[in-house]
Amino acid sequence: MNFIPAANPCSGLEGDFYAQRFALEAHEDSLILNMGPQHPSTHGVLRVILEMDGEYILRCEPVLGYIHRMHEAMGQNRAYVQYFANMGRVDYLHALAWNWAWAGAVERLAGIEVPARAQFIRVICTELNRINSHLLWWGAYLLDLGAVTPIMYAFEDRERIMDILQEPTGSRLTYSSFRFGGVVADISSDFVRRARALIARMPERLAMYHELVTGNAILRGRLEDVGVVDQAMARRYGATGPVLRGSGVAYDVRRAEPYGVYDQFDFAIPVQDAGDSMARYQVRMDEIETSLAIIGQALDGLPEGHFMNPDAPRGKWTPPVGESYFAVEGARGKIGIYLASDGSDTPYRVKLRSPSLSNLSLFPELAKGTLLSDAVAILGSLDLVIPEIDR
Amino acid sequence: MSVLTSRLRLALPPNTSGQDIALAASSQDVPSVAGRLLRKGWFLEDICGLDMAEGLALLYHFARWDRPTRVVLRVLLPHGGPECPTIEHIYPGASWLERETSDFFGIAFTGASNTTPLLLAEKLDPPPLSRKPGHRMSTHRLWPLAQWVGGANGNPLAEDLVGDPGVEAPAPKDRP
Amino acid sequence: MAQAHPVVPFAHETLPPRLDFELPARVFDLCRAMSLWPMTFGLACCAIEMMAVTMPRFDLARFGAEVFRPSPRQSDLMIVAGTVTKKIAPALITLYEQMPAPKFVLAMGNCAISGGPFKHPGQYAVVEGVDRLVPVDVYVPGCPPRPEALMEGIFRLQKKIAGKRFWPVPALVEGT
Amino acid sequence: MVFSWLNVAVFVCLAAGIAFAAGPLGASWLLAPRAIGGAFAKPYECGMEPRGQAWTRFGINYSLYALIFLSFDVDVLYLFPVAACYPQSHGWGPFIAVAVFLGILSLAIFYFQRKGVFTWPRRIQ
Repeated sequence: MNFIPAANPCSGLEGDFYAQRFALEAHEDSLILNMGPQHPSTHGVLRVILEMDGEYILRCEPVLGYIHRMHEAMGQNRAYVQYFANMGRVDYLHALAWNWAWAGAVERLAGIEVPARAQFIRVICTELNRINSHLLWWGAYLLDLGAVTPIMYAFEDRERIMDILQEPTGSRLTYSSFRFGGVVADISSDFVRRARALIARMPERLAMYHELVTGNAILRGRLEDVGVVDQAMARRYGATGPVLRGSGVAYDVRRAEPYGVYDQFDFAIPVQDAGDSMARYQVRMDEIETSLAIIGQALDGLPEGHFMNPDAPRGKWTPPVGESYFAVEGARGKIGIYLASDGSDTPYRVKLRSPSLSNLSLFPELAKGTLLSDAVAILGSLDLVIPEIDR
Repeated sequence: MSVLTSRLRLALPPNTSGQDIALAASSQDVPSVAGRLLRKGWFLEDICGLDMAEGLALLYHFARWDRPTRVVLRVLLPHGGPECPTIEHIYPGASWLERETSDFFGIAFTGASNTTPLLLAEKLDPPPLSRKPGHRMSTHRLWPLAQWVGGANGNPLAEDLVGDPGVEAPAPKDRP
Repeated sequence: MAQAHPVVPFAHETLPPRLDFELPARVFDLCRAMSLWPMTFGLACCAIEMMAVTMPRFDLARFGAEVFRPSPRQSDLMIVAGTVTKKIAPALITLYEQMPAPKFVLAMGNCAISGGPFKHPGQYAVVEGVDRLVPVDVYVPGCPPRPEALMEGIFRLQKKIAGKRFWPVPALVEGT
Repeated sequence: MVFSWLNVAVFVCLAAGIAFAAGPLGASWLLAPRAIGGAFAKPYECGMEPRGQAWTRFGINYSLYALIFLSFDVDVLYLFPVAACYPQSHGWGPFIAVAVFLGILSLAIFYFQRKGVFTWPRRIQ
């Protein structure tokens, strides 16, 4: 089947399969451009084929799969406890949320109890990890918009949080330290002291970030009413997380489907109504404060006891037959794991619901007709992690 | 009691499954069920393929913003040529989920605007997540008969979900 | 269906300079070693550790390699930070061939060295090691390697280019 | 021809200028290794094979500066001789001539305005 339409003589540069298919409906003299896999503003290997009329995007189509690492196929031939290693690498910016989703799905299926202290440790570590993810998003987003210094500040705070989390989890990024029935290691008094020092220090750091960046006229000019998402559109695309809360819907899995001990804390869910990139920016910055509040309350109420259910299964183990679905609020949105078990020691089917995939599916409709620089601002405001999209 | 619910079967999965209501439908009814669920305010979480002994099962998970409930729509497709009508004209977010499921299970979604592989470099045969015939699990083990409540006709739960005999879902051609 | 190019190793060679003298070559090698310009080619988790190396705490700028160029035309070091899948292999080869000579490749992380945690029998998407595609100068193991490990990799590359290691070897610090 | 050291200085500076520009180019042409073959000559587009040539019709607002240059700088060029001999002229004739000349050239500005060269809308349909 010959893909090259006569309308656009290419003389030797036909592009690859996706570009040719995309060019079938292209206008006469529009430019087909690849914002391709290796691009500074796609935060990984996302490829977007753009049809450009000068500076404006007429039409665009994201092409995925450049970092597809077979997580779901590996789920079918891994023992249950071995799959935690994958969970640390699906979304390495908020790995503990995926750990929690996997631990929660199996605990719900097999009915494993999690002691109170382990629940609190999970909350503290996951919220610290969420702050880390938002800090990296903040630095990288402003790097996309052209401000080079904020990422230096963000990483300085990130390193502090990574030092704190390194002790109970053992790694900096790809955490796989949750187990069915608890966590791998207890948190020491040194961890608690350092976490309290962090909570004391972060508010004035955040005040400096707001003063340095949020009030900046250029940032407001670049972000306000760019990529406006209304609620109907968010529902049709299944967007969740800060993207949805930026459009005025206070949907947060920690409040909507409470898991662990989240119902014991009172925390506000930051919501903005404008629905544009500035609103999503504001929601994520407020979420850092929410996470700090949760950590403070969790540290105050940290009970004594086991950090791991003593009679929880270890190593190779066969759960009962059945299926279970567990949803967790990740930094990017609603993480869901559907697990079907046939009673053998490897899962029958593992389905990973990636929030970034649904958030990215908004992009073609948002970027239609905008300037290329605005499209980069929209892409950054969706806070994407490409390996989580490609799984 | 609309015509649609008479064709659906209802199941109440145990609370260990995190799913509150399960509707079993034939593949032709998927667009109309999805259309009514969208009108009722449900959003599509994900589309999950399952390679079972009786056939290729498709699970559509729907959830809501205001209530912590989850509805799963189960569709069983024959192993030979699994086909299912697309719902991308109702839920545009489903377009990628369907392409990914067709990558992994080889299901053809009729009426889909784009059928190129989403995640794979090229279509693999056999599809990566399909299992060998001997290792497939029976649907009766995963969804035992005890869960099935029977026909969805007249059942209050199903009625409030998809019972509204309102306007049928828009035809696949006119995209929103 | 016409798909990504077949995974063919790079088809390109480097001609020596027209005037090849010993002294200028050694001077140039020293300059190249002291100002490596890496190309931003972060694929997955290792990319975050690659970013962390250039940030204030680890500060690769002290060793001359902090200018991360987005385009291969202006870079002489390709840090493959992450998993190389079959779908991106042709792009990786194209990028390598588009870098001007002299160029170097640093395989960062187990995925780039040998497929890492995603290498298992029956895997269909990962190229097991980037040295099947392009010649690799330095391998930095780890999943992800700590920023110090990447800096050690940069030092080893500088030693390979300029023939001498300029920075002290960190003594193995006991007990702290 | 009267010879003076100024001539030598001029040529020396000229040679220095040429050497300053051509020197690095020549050195790199001679001393640098060369990468050839493969996709080296292909235009770089994020690792992908580009589609179509860049020789396509672009919007007018890209040639904004060329048009503005044309309408302002070129006519200033012609105003130099006018400025030289305008004081010696008398009557209204020369004034009207210059006004007509400038009027025609300023028509270009209205054309750009009408064509939307100065406006960059945030979003187009």
